[in-house]
Amino acid sequence: IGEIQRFIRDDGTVKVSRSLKEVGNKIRRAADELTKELGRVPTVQEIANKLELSPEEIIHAQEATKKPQSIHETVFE
Amino acid sequence: MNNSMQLQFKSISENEAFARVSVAAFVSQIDPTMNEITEIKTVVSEAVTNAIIHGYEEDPNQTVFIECEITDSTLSIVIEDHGIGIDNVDLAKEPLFTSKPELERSGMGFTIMENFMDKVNVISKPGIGTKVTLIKDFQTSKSLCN
Amino acid sequence: MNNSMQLQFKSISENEAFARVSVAAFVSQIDPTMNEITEIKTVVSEAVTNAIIHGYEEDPNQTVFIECEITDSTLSIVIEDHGIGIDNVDLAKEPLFTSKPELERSGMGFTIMENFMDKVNVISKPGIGTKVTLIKDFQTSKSLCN
Ligand SMILES: Nc1ncnc2c1ncn2[C@@H]1O[C@H](COP(=O)(O)OP(=O)(O)O)[C@@H](O)[C@H]1O
Ligand SMILES: Nc1ncnc2c1ncn2[C@@H]1O[C@H](COP(=O)(O)OP(=O)(O)O)[C@@H](O)[C@H]1O
Ligand SMILES: [Mg+2]
Ligand SMILES: [Mg+2]
Repeated sequence: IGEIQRFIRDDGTVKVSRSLKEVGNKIRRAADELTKELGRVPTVQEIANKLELSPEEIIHAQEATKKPQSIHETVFE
Repeated sequence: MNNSMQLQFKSISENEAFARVSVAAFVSQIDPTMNEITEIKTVVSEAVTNAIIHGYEEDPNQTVFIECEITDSTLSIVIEDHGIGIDNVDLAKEPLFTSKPELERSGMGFTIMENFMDKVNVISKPGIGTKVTLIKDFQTSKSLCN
Repeated sequence: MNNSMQLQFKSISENEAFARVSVAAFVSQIDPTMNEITEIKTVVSEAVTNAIIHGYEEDPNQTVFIECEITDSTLSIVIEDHGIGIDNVDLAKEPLFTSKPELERSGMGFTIMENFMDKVNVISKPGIGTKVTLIKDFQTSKSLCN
């Protein structure tokens, strides 16, 4: 439950879609930092450790910012 | 809106986070608030942990079943195991009651479910298993907030 | 590590995101990189979209089935529909081949699956349905990276 509570944003009426997007942005920043630090693509677990969330929560939040709209976006961006 | 999904997985505690996020991802479709999604995750956590720890006594070869349905603005989540079952459901639901104090269980699982959901229904038979149905009307919760 | 889960849901396109998150959350247990997770999400998206759009021609009353298994470091994902099936699988797998150019499909779904996974197996019968099995060995991909 501690982990879940850390996941709650300040205001309870914030829509998940928006709130997850904020976490999603943190994930992107953490991923960039770790990539520089480690010299390679980080694992989901490494990002989870940095943000004190479970890997599963990382996946859920990441979805909000990175929705592959089209195949081209996913593959070629 | 009408939608449904079913999920089943091995009764290992690593799957609790997976189950919680899966249900949350499904429920995201009704555009809940962050509080609502946190509550859903919490109740799924509690019920799935109960199935794994109590129902199956951590036997990794058993299976936990989840069914989610959204009908208009009503969400129902069913968590089911074919485990040891509960002798006395009323007693089990009492705040602070736990049959496994040695595991530092808090005995608050059912209390949390009843707090966060509109309706909690537990059907259980010793030796057969346990079926927990959790219902929440998102229309109601929304109009109450405004 | 040994784990498995099964998932089924209505063939409506809203469920594609849910399926992708569920599978990715399950796969996160084998400690993938962020890139590997993105690839998994993409292939699940492609296969589920195919089942909904092609297999069921967007009939919302049909069901899509997913099965995931982790054995040691090997992941297998099966996506199945009981829809119209594919006449000529080899042709369907050709890059840029699509039977629905009017939907602005790119015809790259199978090609992407084959690119991101170690093995793609398609079994299909017209009028019966389609079963796509996707396999990836995470051990291999890790040792190749280092
Ligand atoms: N799925 C289940 N199978 C068997 N027994 C259960 C199940 N769920 C709950 N119980 C029983 O109900 C009791 C109370 O559950 P709960 O309120 O979650 O508290 P706790 O899990 O902390 O013990 C448990 O200690 C257990 O005896
Ligand atoms: N589950 C399915 N059921 C029926 N036909 C399918 C299925 N999946 C793929 N197909 C056929 O294979 C073709 C190629 O699929 P794909 O490579 O994903 O391209 P696209 O989806 O862009 O058409 C589709 O156009 C369709 O004719
Ligand atoms: Mg409990
Ligand atoms: Mg396709």
